[in-house]
Formats: sequence, C-alpha cells, structure tokens
Amino acid sequence: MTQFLFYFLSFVAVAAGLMVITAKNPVHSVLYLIIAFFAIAGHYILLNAQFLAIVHIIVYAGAIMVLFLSVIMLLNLNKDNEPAKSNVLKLAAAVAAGLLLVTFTGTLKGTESIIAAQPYDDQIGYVKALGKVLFNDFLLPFEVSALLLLSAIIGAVVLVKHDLK
Amino acid sequence: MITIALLSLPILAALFLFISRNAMAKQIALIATVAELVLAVVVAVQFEQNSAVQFLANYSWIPSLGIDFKVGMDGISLLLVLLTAFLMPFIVHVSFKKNYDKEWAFYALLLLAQAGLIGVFTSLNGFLFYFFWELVLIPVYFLAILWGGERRVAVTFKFFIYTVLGSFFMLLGFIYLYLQTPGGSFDMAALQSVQLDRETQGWIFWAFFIAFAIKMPVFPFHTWQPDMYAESPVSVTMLLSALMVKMAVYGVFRWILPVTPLAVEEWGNIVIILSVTGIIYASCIAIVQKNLRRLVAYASIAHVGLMSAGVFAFNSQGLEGAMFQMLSHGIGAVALFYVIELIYEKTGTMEIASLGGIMSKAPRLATIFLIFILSTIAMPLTNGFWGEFLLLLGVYKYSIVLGTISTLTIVLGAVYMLRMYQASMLGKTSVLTQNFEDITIPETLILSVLVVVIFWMGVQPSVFIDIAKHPIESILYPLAPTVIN
Amino acid sequence: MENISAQITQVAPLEHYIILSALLFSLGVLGVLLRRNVIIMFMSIELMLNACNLLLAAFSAFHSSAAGQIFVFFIMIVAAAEVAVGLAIIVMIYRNIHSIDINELSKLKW
Amino acid sequence: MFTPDLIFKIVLIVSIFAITLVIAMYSTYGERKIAAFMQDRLGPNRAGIFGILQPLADGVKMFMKEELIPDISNKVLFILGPCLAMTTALMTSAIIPWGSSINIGGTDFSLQITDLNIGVLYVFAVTSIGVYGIMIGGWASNNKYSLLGALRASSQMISYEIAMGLAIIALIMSTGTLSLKEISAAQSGFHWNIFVQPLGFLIFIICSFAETNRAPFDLPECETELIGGYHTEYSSMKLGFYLFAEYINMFIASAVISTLYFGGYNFPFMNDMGLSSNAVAILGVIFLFAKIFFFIFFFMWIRWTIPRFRYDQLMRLGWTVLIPLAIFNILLTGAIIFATNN
Amino acid sequence: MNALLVLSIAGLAALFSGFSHNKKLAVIVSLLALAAAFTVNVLDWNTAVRYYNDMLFVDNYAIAFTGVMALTMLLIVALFVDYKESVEVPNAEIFALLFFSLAGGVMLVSYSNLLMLFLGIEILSIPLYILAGSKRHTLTSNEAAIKYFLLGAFASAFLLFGIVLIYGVTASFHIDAIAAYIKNSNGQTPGLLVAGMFMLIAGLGFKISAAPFHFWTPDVYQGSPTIVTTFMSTVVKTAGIAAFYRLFAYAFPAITAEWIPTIAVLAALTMTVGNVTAVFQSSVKRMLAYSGIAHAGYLLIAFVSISSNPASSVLYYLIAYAVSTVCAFAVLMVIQHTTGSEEVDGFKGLSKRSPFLAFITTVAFISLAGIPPTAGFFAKFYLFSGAIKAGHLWLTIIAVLNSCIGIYYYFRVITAVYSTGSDSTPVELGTVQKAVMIITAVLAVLLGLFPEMVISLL
Amino acid sequence: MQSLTNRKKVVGKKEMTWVEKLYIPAILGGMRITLKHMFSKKTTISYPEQTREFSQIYRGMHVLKRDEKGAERCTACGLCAVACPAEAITMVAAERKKGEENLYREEKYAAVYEINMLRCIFCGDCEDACPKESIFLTDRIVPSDFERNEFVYGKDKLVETLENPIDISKRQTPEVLEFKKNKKLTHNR
Repeated sequence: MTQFLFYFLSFVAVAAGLMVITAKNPVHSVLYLIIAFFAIAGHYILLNAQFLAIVHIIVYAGAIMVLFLSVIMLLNLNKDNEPAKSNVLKLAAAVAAGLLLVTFTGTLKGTESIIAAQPYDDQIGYVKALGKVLFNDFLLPFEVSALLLLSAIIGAVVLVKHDLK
Repeated sequence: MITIALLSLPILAALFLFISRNAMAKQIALIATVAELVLAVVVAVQFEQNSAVQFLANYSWIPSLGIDFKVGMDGISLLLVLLTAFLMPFIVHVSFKKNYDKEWAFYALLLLAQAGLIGVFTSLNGFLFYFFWELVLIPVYFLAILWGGERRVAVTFKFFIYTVLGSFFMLLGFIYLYLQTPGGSFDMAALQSVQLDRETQGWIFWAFFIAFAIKMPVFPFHTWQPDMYAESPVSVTMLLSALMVKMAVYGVFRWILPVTPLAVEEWGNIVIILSVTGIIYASCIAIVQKNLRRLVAYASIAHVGLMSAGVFAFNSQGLEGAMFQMLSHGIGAVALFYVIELIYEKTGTMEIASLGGIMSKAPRLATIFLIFILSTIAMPLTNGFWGEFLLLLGVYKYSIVLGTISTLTIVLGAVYMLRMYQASMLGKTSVLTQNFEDITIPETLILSVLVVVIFWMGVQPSVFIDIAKHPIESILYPLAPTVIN
Repeated sequence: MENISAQITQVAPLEHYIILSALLFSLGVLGVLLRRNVIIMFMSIELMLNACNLLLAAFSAFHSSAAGQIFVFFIMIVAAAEVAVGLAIIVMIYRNIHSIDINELSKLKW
Repeated sequence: MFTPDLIFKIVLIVSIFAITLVIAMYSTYGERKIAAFMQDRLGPNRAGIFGILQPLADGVKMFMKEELIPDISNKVLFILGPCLAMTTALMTSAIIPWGSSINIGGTDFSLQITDLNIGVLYVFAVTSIGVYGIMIGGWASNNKYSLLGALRASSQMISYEIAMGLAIIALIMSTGTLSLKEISAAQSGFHWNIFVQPLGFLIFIICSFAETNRAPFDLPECETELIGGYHTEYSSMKLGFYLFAEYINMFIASAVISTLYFGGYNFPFMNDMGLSSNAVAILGVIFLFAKIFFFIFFFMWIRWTIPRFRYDQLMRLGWTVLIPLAIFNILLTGAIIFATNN
Repeated sequence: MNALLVLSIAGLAALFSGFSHNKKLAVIVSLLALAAAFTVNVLDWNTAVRYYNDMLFVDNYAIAFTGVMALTMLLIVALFVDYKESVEVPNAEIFALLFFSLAGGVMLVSYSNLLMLFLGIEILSIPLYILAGSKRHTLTSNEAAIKYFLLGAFASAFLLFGIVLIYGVTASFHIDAIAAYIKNSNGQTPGLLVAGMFMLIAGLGFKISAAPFHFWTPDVYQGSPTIVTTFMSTVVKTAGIAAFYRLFAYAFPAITAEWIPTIAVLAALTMTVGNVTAVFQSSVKRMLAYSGIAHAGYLLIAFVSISSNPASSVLYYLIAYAVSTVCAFAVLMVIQHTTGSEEVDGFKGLSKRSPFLAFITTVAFISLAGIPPTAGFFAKFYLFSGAIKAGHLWLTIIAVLNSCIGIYYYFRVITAVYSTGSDSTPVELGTVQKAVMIITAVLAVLLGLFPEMVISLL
Repeated sequence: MQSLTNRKKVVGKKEMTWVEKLYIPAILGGMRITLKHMFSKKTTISYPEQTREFSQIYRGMHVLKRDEKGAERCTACGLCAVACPAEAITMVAAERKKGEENLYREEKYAAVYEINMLRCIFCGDCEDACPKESIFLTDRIVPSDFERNEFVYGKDKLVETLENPIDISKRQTPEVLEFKKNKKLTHNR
C-alpha cells in the first residue's frame, strides 16, 4: 500500500513538475507546481515527517505560491507572449539537464553500502524532537535567519514602494 | 653600506623633487647624479680585485620567502654601476634645454630609474633583482608616455607589454628556482647553487632568456625598440639604449650562465644564430634608415646582437668582450644620441636627407661626432675596438662560421655609420644647416669628457677588464676556488 | 498516519528517493534553461529547491538524524525570502517595461 | 476490516459532515435573522414557522438557477474554484475534538476524527490553502471585479495569517503542545486559555474575521465596490458553494476559537457534578456547540456593528498593529513562562 | 562572532537612523559600527573559539577575513559621503542591507557547518539582489537585479543539492565530520559525495564568478550603482573566496586528487575568459567586472596548493585586490560623475584635469595589473609560487600569460589618463573621497613593499 | 452663522486619547447598541395579516360618497379639481336623465371622475373644497400595481358601493370639523 503510494506520489510529482516547465500559461504552471508540492508533502508523510509536511504546505502552497499567483494576476502575465527559444537552444537545455540526471544516476552505484543500517527512530519527525534539535544544535542558524528575512522585507519594501521620500 | 647610499641617493633626490616641486629641478637632478658619480668612483677606488662580493648590505625583508634586501657588488656589478653613475649626468643634462611640463616630475622619474638600475646591478637576491627590474620600468613608462613624441602612447604601451610579458617568465623561473633551494631562499648564491638536470635547465633557460632577449633586444624580439627609441624623450632613449639594455646582458651574466650552464651549451647555438641573424638584419635596415635616431637604434640592435652572441659563446673572451662592450656601447650610445640631440636642437630635424655640410659650419661638433662614430665602428684606439675584438674572438672560438658572419657587424657598421656621417656632416649645407652654429665651449667640454673616456678605455682596456675578470672566471669555472691572475 | 511508516525502508529504497529528487532537480534545471518567462524560471528554481528538500527528508529518515529535516526548514526560510525579493524585483521591472520577458532586458549583453 | 473503531469513525465523519452542512445552512438563516433583529426587523419568517425552512428554499433556488459560465473564462478553473473553496472549508473539521471520548460497550471512542500531533498547524495549513479557491475562481472569471476581489482576498489572507500564526505560537508556548486534543484536555474545567492568552485571543479572533472574509474585513466581496467580488460571475450552485464555504469557514473558525481559547468541550464544574463520563462527554459536546453558536453569533454581531474597513486600513491594521502586537504577545508569554519556570 | 553581533545590531541601527532628518547620520553610524566590528573582531585574535555547537569556528582565518571585509566596507561607506550617483533608495536602507550582507560574509568566513555556509551565502546575496536593483527606474539596474537574482537562486539550488548529497553520504553537515568521514573511507569515496562536491564547486563558483558560471558578473556589475559594484567586487568576492577556500581546506583535504584538476581547469578557464573578454570592453566598469572574474581565476590557483596552506596568500591577494579595486572604483565614480560616462575615453586627459586623480588611477591599475612595487604584484607572486611548488607549472604559465593580457587592458586606462582629452575642466574631489583614495593607494604601495605584514598573519 | 435650532453638536478634530485609539471601547459600545436593538421591539408589521394603526387624521385613498338614499352626491362642480394643487382630478359633467333620480342627487352629475393617484399628494384640499360633502379622504391605502395607467382611478374605484359603504367618520374628528368650518384657513396656500 505505502509502496504504491510512493510510486503514485512520485509519478504525480514528476508529471506535475514536467507540466510546470511546459505549461504555456504561468497560472497553470503555478497550479501544477502546487500539485507537485502536495505530492512532495505526501512523500514527507511517508517519510514520517508530518511536521515537515505541514510546514511545507503552509510555506510553499500557502504562502509562496499564493504570492506567485497574485503577482501573475496583478501583472496580468497570463498572456502567452513568451518568445520561443530556438530549437537548438532547447535541445542544448534538454541535453544539459539530461546529462545532469545521468550523472546523478551514475553516482548511485554502491549507495546501499554508504547508508548504514541505523536503528530507525520514528520520533525524529515529531515537533518535540525537531524543536530540541533546532533550538540546541541549530540555534545560531535560527537566529541569523532573522537577518535574512529582515533584509528580504526591506528589499521588498524599497523595491516596490511607490514613493521613497 | 655604501651600496645603500648609492641606491638611496637618487631615490631621496627624486622624493625631494616630488615633494618640493622645485623650479630648480634640473640643477638638483644634475647635482644628485654627479654626487652619485663621485660616490661610485669612491666605491671603485675602494674595490679590491677579486671575485668576492664587496660592500655587502643585508637586511631581512620577507623572511618567510627567504627574500632579503641584500645588495653588494662584485666586479661586474661595479663596472655597470660605474657606467650608470657616469652616464646619468649626461642623460640628465641632455634635456636641459627642453622646457618640459612639470620638470620636477621628469627629473625625479629619471632619478628613480637610476635608482632602479643601480638596484638591478647590485641586488644579490633573485627576488630583489626582479623587483628592481620591474621598478625601472615604471619611471620609464611614465617618462615615455608623458613627455614622448606624437605616437608615444601606442609605442610605450607596446614596449611596456613586451617587457612585462618577458619579465613574468623570468619571475616564473625565479619561483621555480626558489622552490628547488633547500629551505627556500631567493638569495643569489642559493639560487645559483641549485643543481638541475639538463631538461629543467632548458626550461629555466628559456624563461630567463625571453625576458632578457626582449629587453636587449635580440632578434626577433626587437620590434618595440626602434619606435620606442624614436618616440621617447631623448633622455629616455639614452637611458634605454645605454643602460637598460645592459640590465639584460647583466641578467645573462648573473642568472643564465651560472644557473643553466648545461642549457647554454645545448641552446647557445640557437641564441647565437638568432643574435647573428639580428646583427645582419639590423645592420641592413640601419643602412636604409633615413632618421638619425632610428639609425642609431638599429645600430644598437646590431651591437647588442654581437654582445649576446659573445655572452652565449660562453668563453672568457666572449664574456670579457661583452663586459667591455657593455661599457663602450653605453658610452657610445649616450654620445651618439647626445650629438643627434644637439643637431636636432639646432636644425629641428633628424632626417639625414635634410642635413649635410655641418662640418664646414661646426668643426668642433663634427670632430667629436667623428670620434664617437669611430668608436662605434670599433676603430682601434677607441673603446669600441676592444669590445668588438674580444667578442668576435669569443664567437670565433665558439664557431668559425658564426664568427666570420659576425665580423660583418664591423663592416656593415662602418657602412651605415660612415654613410650617415658623410650625409650629415660633409657635403653641401642644406636649408636647415645653413645657419648651423657650432657647439658652445661648455658643450664641447661635456662631450670631451666622453671623448677622453673613449680614448682611455681604448688605450688602457685592462683597467676595466681586470675589474671584471675574477667574477667572469668564477662564472666560467664555478668550482675553481680562485683564479691566478 | 501513526503507523504508516514505522519501518521507513519498506516504503522505497533510498536510491528511488535519490532518483526522484534528481529527476525533479533536473526538471527544474531544464525549466530554467528552457523557458524565458522569468516567473516560470523562478518557479523552476523552487522546484529544484524542493527536490533538495525531499532528498534531505529522505536522508534524514534513513540516517535517523533530525538535522536533515531542520535543514529543510532553513531552506524554506530562504525560499520565502527569495520569493519576496524576487517577486519584488519582477514587479519593479514590470512597472518599468510592462513586461517580464527576459529578452526585453538586453541593455546589458549576456 | 470494519472494526468498531472504523465504523464509529465513519459514523462520526458522516455526522460531522452533516452537522457542518446543516449548521452552515442555518448560519445563512441565522445571519439574516440576526441582521434583522439587530436592525429591529423580523427577518425571514414566511417559509415555515419563523422562516425555518428558508435555507431549504434558498438551496432549491440555487439549484434551479441557470448555470452561467462566462465565455472567455477558463472553464476548468472556473469550476475548480468553488470546489476548492468548499473542500478546504470542510477539511478542518477532521481534527477538531468535538468532545471527549464516549464509552460504548466498554470501548472508548474519541469524538475526534483524527488527532494530529500537529493539529494546530493542520488548521493553519488548510486555512492557508483556502485562499486558492477564491483566487482561482476570481481569476478564472476573467472579470476585473472578480480579479480585484481575488487579489484582495489573497493579500488579506496572507497578511492576516501571519498575525494569526504568531498568536497561535504564543498559545502553543503556553500549552506546550500542538495537538488540539491535548489542548482541549488541558483546559479541563474552567482552565480556559482565554484567561492565559487574552491578547492572543483578541488577535486570533480579529484574524479569523479576516481569514473568513467576514465583515468588517469582507473586502474581497464588498458589494459597494466590487459588485460581488470574486464571485461576481458565479451563479447557481457554484455561487452557492462559495457562500456555503464562507459559512462553513465561519463555523470552523468558531469551533477552533472555542477549542483553542474557550475550553472546547470543557465546561465549568464538569468533574464535580458526579455525572458519568458519557454524560459529561455529551454535555461537553453540547457545551462546545453552545460556544460555537455563540461565536457564530459573535461573527454576525460584529458584522452588523462595525462598518467595513478601507483596504489600506485593513493592511495597516494587519501589518502595523496586529503583527507587532502578536510579537509582543509572544515575548510577553515567553517572559512569563521564563519567570514562572525559574 | 562578536563581529557578527555588532554587524547585526549595526544593520538595525543604520535602518533606524533613517528616521533622523540628518542625512549623514546613517554614514556616521555605519562608520562607527564598522570600526567597532573590526575592533571586537580583532580582540578575538588567537583565541579560536567554537560557537553554538560548532556552528561557527572563529579561528584566525575567520578573524583575518572578517577584518578585511570590515575595513573594505569602511572604505566603501566612507565613499558614500561624497557619492553623487543617484540611488533611489534611502541611505539608511542601503547601509542596513550592506551590513546584513557583510554579516553574511562573516558567516561565510567562519562557518564550520554547511548550513551556515548556505545561510551565509543567502544572507550575503539577498541584500545584494536588492542593492543591484536600487536604481529602480533604470533599466540596466533592473536587469542587473533580475539576472543576479535568478542566476543566484539557480546557483544556490546547485549548492544546496551538493550539500544534500554530502549529507546523504556522511550523515552530517559539519565540515570536520565530513573530513573525518572521507578520511575513514580510505580512498573509497562514494560517488555521491564526489558529485555533491562538484555541485558545491558549481554553486560556489557562481558566487565568486568563476567561469563558466560567470555570465551574470559583467551585467550585474555594470548595471548596479557603482558603489554597490564596489562592494560586490571586494567584500562579496572576499567572502566567497574565503568560504570556498575554507570548505576545501577543511572538509575535502583528503581527496585533493578528485577536485584539484577540476579547480585547476576552472581557474585557467576563469582567468582566460575574464582577461580576454576584458580586453574588448570599452566601459571601464564592465572591464573591471571582467577583471574581477579574472582575479577570481587567479585566486582559484591557490586551491591547487592547498596542502601547503596558502591561506595567507589568499588573504594577501584579497586585500591587495580589494584595496586596488576600491581605489579604482573611487576614481571611476568621480569620472562617472564628471563626464557622465564610464568608458575608457572618459579617462582621457585626466592627467591634465587632476594630476592627483591621475596618479591614484595609475597606482590602482598598476596594482591590479600586478606590477611591483604594488601589492598586486606580491599577491600574484605568492599564488604563483604556491602553484609552482605544487607542481602546476602549466597553470602558472597560463596565469602569467593572462597577467600580460591583464596588463594590456589595465594600462589602456592608464594610457588614456595620460593622453590628451577634450575636456579640461578641473575635477573637484570631496575630502573624504580624497582620503579614501589616498589611503587605498598608499596601502597598495605599502603592502607591496612590506607583504610580510599580512603574510605572517596566518 | 447663528444656530437657530440649537441642536447641532460641534465635533472638534481633537487628538484621540490612547484609549480611544484602541477603538475597543468604541467597538464594545457599538456592540452594546446592536445587542440592545436585538432585544428591542421589532418594528416589522406582517402586513397582509397585520395592519398598521392609522392616525386619526390619516389621509388615504379618496372616496366619493353617496347620500342616505344611495344617490351620488357629486354634482361635477369642479371645485375639487380647481383646488387640487397637483392637478390630479379630472371630470366630465353630464345631465341627469329621467329615471336616474335615485342615482344622482342633483341634476348634474359627473359622468367621468378620475383621480390620478400617482399625482395626488393627499393634501385633502379636494375634501375641503367640496361643497356637497361628496369627496373624502379615507384611511384606506392605495394598493400597488404594475401599470402606470392602472393608477388613474375612475368612478368604479372611487364611488362607494351601496353594499359596502366606506366609513369616513374616523377622520371627521371635532377638530377637523371645526377646521372645516373655517374654510378661509386654507392651510396649503
């Protein structure tokens, strides 16, 4: 059952991903991307990372993609006026991405051996365990990400605000 | 300590000029160069004739890389320092009548160049050598680009790129050698004692050779030279031909020969062939030159070609000849350019075709000019003779064929020099030379100093050769402890 | 949900997760290279980031270490910040040229 | 296969579904009634006694109306919009503890469909994707009023979600759990969170108004400016779905508020009255619904009291008042926890 | 770590200084804060503390690079006093963003966990995306922003995937743990890890604008306001290189055979592309951008000799480069303002218009070209000797040839300065501007004469 | 300007206090008001079933009265039409024929009598003007209709039927009668 779920979700994710990059209309791209995100959230649940899954939905589907969607709508960018790249460029892009994929799959050999069979701890995905790790080991990154967000806020304001002074 | 004094005197003078922007810049510069000459003579008097390095001064600079500020002089250095100190007053003086913009800067840069030259000739550390080598370039670059002729920008640019390209290879060579020294040191002795196999020596040889060949310049690296000579202010032309060329030859003495003797054996013939080709080529072009400066420039290539051939012949005659020829060529070049400048001042042209008949108007100038030309074409009794003689001997010893061809230097030299003399000094006066005034007494006196030295060196060459003899012996036979005179 | 993945390895072998992530990542790369619409390029980048997230979660489960999942949160923070800035830039450009076609921005040559 | 547990769950799901729909239906009725009462009117009173059958009449009317899909709209998305709105509205009810467990034949059955250990976040997630229904519908209509409504909705919901999340964080700090069941259980008796988090409650409830697009934050559909906002182009049951979703959202929001801040199914002296646990559970359910109805009433009460905000006022309130206030609340909570723990 | 704290607070302080009516307040606050940051940073010298569960390891390496970045930014901020180009964003915000960016840089030089590397890069970059676009109504600036942003995010994704793969193999983000894992694997390095490492190279290569990941650099540098470009080409480059170096020196020293050839090729490619393309530029700003690429290539040479710890060479190179670049950009700002053009022709006749500026330009470009007695020379010298020592003679020869190309285009500017130009109005300079130029020029020469000052630090 | 009514309230734009800026007291106040209204008496009247209590002097739809014998009182004198400020009344007079004595009280009668209810302003001047006490305004409401011309009421609607006499006494209070006696006080002019 769960195995079937895995492959189903994988299929959905990849298919949706493919649609994202091929859809003509950006709004459709956004929607496909949301589907892909939901599939990935499903994977997280399969991996027993419920907290992650929920946060993933909240952040990606709930915030980021809404922003995308509203920008597309606000700027009325749904018109299909994207000039097509030449076929050579398209081919080059496909080849590049394909090579990347081939490289990755090529490096897979012997992967089983590197993942030591650790005793599985099903608590790691829980809020408590995550919180402990986050606020003990990863306190500093947590703190400094404030800088990141603050600069993003400043940036969004200064770039888009109509009248600065 | 006195070496430091030699080095710092021009630097201090230059700094003083830079800061004070003195209106008396010419005079101050002249005084400084004369003082330098006095200092150099004092050094020469104190010098003992052996192969040891004297007047040593050693300060730590960058200890982590084994770079010391180590300067001192042996015979070869001393001769070149003397040459620099002797010629600098002339180089400064020749520009006296020009009214350059920002004179203080002009003379300060000249003094800086002198400091760099003395640094090159006295440094006993490979890195320091390179450092001064590049340092000379900067004042020269600015002198040429700020006060040069019409095409100065492009020409100087070419010159600069050429020489820097070459010197980078030299730097690579130095770094490589440095890495071979036990414990890592740029000290000259340490670098010279590095034992390398034949192939590596070949690489190092070429790295150094490109740098020196561009500077000298050896055919086919010479393309920057005639333009540069023609477009630079006269002082810079003198500086380039009389002194900076010697840096390269000195470099061969100091680095190529001691460090890569096997490579010299292997590749020397190619270099000599190049040099000899250069001699012929430059001489032939010199014959058809119509401009005095360009003619002397090509002549210089020819002479330097002979020097380089002599050096790479790698025998005592060749080396001593080169040593001696460095001096005489330096003096000769300054002398010729000085006279050309005088002619130019009075007529406003350097075109041979528009001159002529000066002899009748200015006998003093013509006489002195003749002496200089005779020196250049190696007339016995002048200094040029001994230098070329020894060089040819060296090349003969190396290869009879090449020696024979080299002899053409003298023949062809005589052709173009005398033709030039004939066209400019003899014959009928032209429009420009009709009102030619003879040189003044002070000018005559100044040129006479050169004449005196030319004859002194022509008559008593051993005074100079002996100073360099021991170091040259130690280059040729590095393992022999001492050489009996 | 409580007992779905008590034995995580039964769901799928790690290789499949890696391949899946690599596939998604490559799709993202392809999207960036293929498309000219800035927003879609941007979304492709989001897809790439999510491929990383997925793989991190998988590794985290297989290593039984929470660090991987924590990393994902930071990636999300970064993604959010990037989106804020990126969309601000896009809006800014749109105001100036009324288009976000990357070809119109060719005052500076690539 | 069909364990008693599963059967119970199915019964629970079906009944909650039904109750939700019925409550939503009667919320429409209630809204009209309350609006009428507050305006000294009677409200609908013709269909059935006191107009009790009015929602049915409305429903029939909705179904009977002509289906209109604008020609230039995006058909698929146009239909998808209301469906999404409805789905997301219904999803939250799954994790609300409708009561403590009741004991049937010796087995305890929890009156909660599922207990997520991150239930609060689930609520949050569902809320955050709820905006898609409106956005997609508004955009697919290809109508400028709809689009404006959709944009307003999205920015409003995103903005207020932040303050809402921050308010919840303070709550979580004081309860120490994300599970709604545990949060409910911890408020046993009269230990309601409202006494711990008054400020958080205030922020939360204001934000829930904005999240449900209720007046005074009903800008996405404000009639005076945008005709019908995002559902201008909708008619028939698709419009019904949108309206329904709004009332379901209100119901769920009331349920969440009751659960988070007002003790959920807990009521004062519940353990001191000597009742059997089943009786307490059933009473609890009744109390919970009483609270929910109160909040539904409260929503309507506010709607008919406070005039609609202007758009800039709305944003200013969200960003410059509520968010700083929520952050301050977090700090305050943290400080108090720190002080009491030492 | 303290420096990080000071910088974060300084960012906020700068932001709030915008409320004041005094326009200079932001500059003053920033200068003071930078001085403070530098001081507290230097006070930690020789302590080598690990902070927060080993998230940051503030050793001398970190302190040295932090100091360099703080001082460079000090100079750049000082340039703001007389900055004339119109930036449509208030100073307060600009400074806040610069401070945050610098804080990211500090993380990049002191991280010991890949998470900090990733966050550091993002904190460094995101303010830059904004700053690049801070001429909001200028199309080139917009373009710079979007290009920088898109490609930056793209590169971040690569970096991230690399980190993920490495985590997958080693089960840790800590660079010491990664190094230990590699050591213990006895040469049997899993392919996944190597793939991850190459992804890291790609991601970081982008940040330091190494070819073939350099496409953004010229556009971004040219499109951004000049002062931001200065920041990007100095502080940001310092941080990027320092981070890159730290990663490979601390995490992957055991498998040098896997990555040195790649980096060597990358270095060769980068400097060649940078130098050769720079030759064809007519805009000095764009030329400096390409020269920045070239310098990144030179810096990559340091990596091939990583076994002999060339950290001090990297430090010295970056200082030399930063000093000369700040100086060059300071002049460029003046030229831009007075002539309204950033072309080489704008420099023509500068020696007549302002001999001072002409001299400063000369020093700056000589130093960039790497000619003694300037710092740029020693910088190259150290790197080249390191590479030769490590046996990469071919790389050094390419580097030398490239240096000559470099000299060609740097001297084109110097040559222009001394050739006659049409404009002969004297150039007026602000006091602070002048001071910055003098300081940088003097430093460029002083460091060239006494390189030991810096080299002995690490 | 001097206030005549003294009812206006001056609202200064004074700075709000901290508490006022919170708006919460104001909101609570508003909520109190709405809540209060919730329980206040509803004003709605379920119209068809319930009707509103009319005022005694309500002036509604007109009626043309008959006399005690059932004959129409109106003699088509036209005074009402003249008095009507809205010019809503028109009539056509006719002579009584033989055998119609029980139908019309006088020899002249109104063959057509129309009031346009859309024009009528229910001022009651017609009633005052009528010398024969024929037309009265009653407390009946003019019903709504779909067409405009339906509102032009003819005799079929205006004249009371014998079976269903319209009571007009409600309005005819002593005050009204007293008022009517003093016809000079034409209050509308």
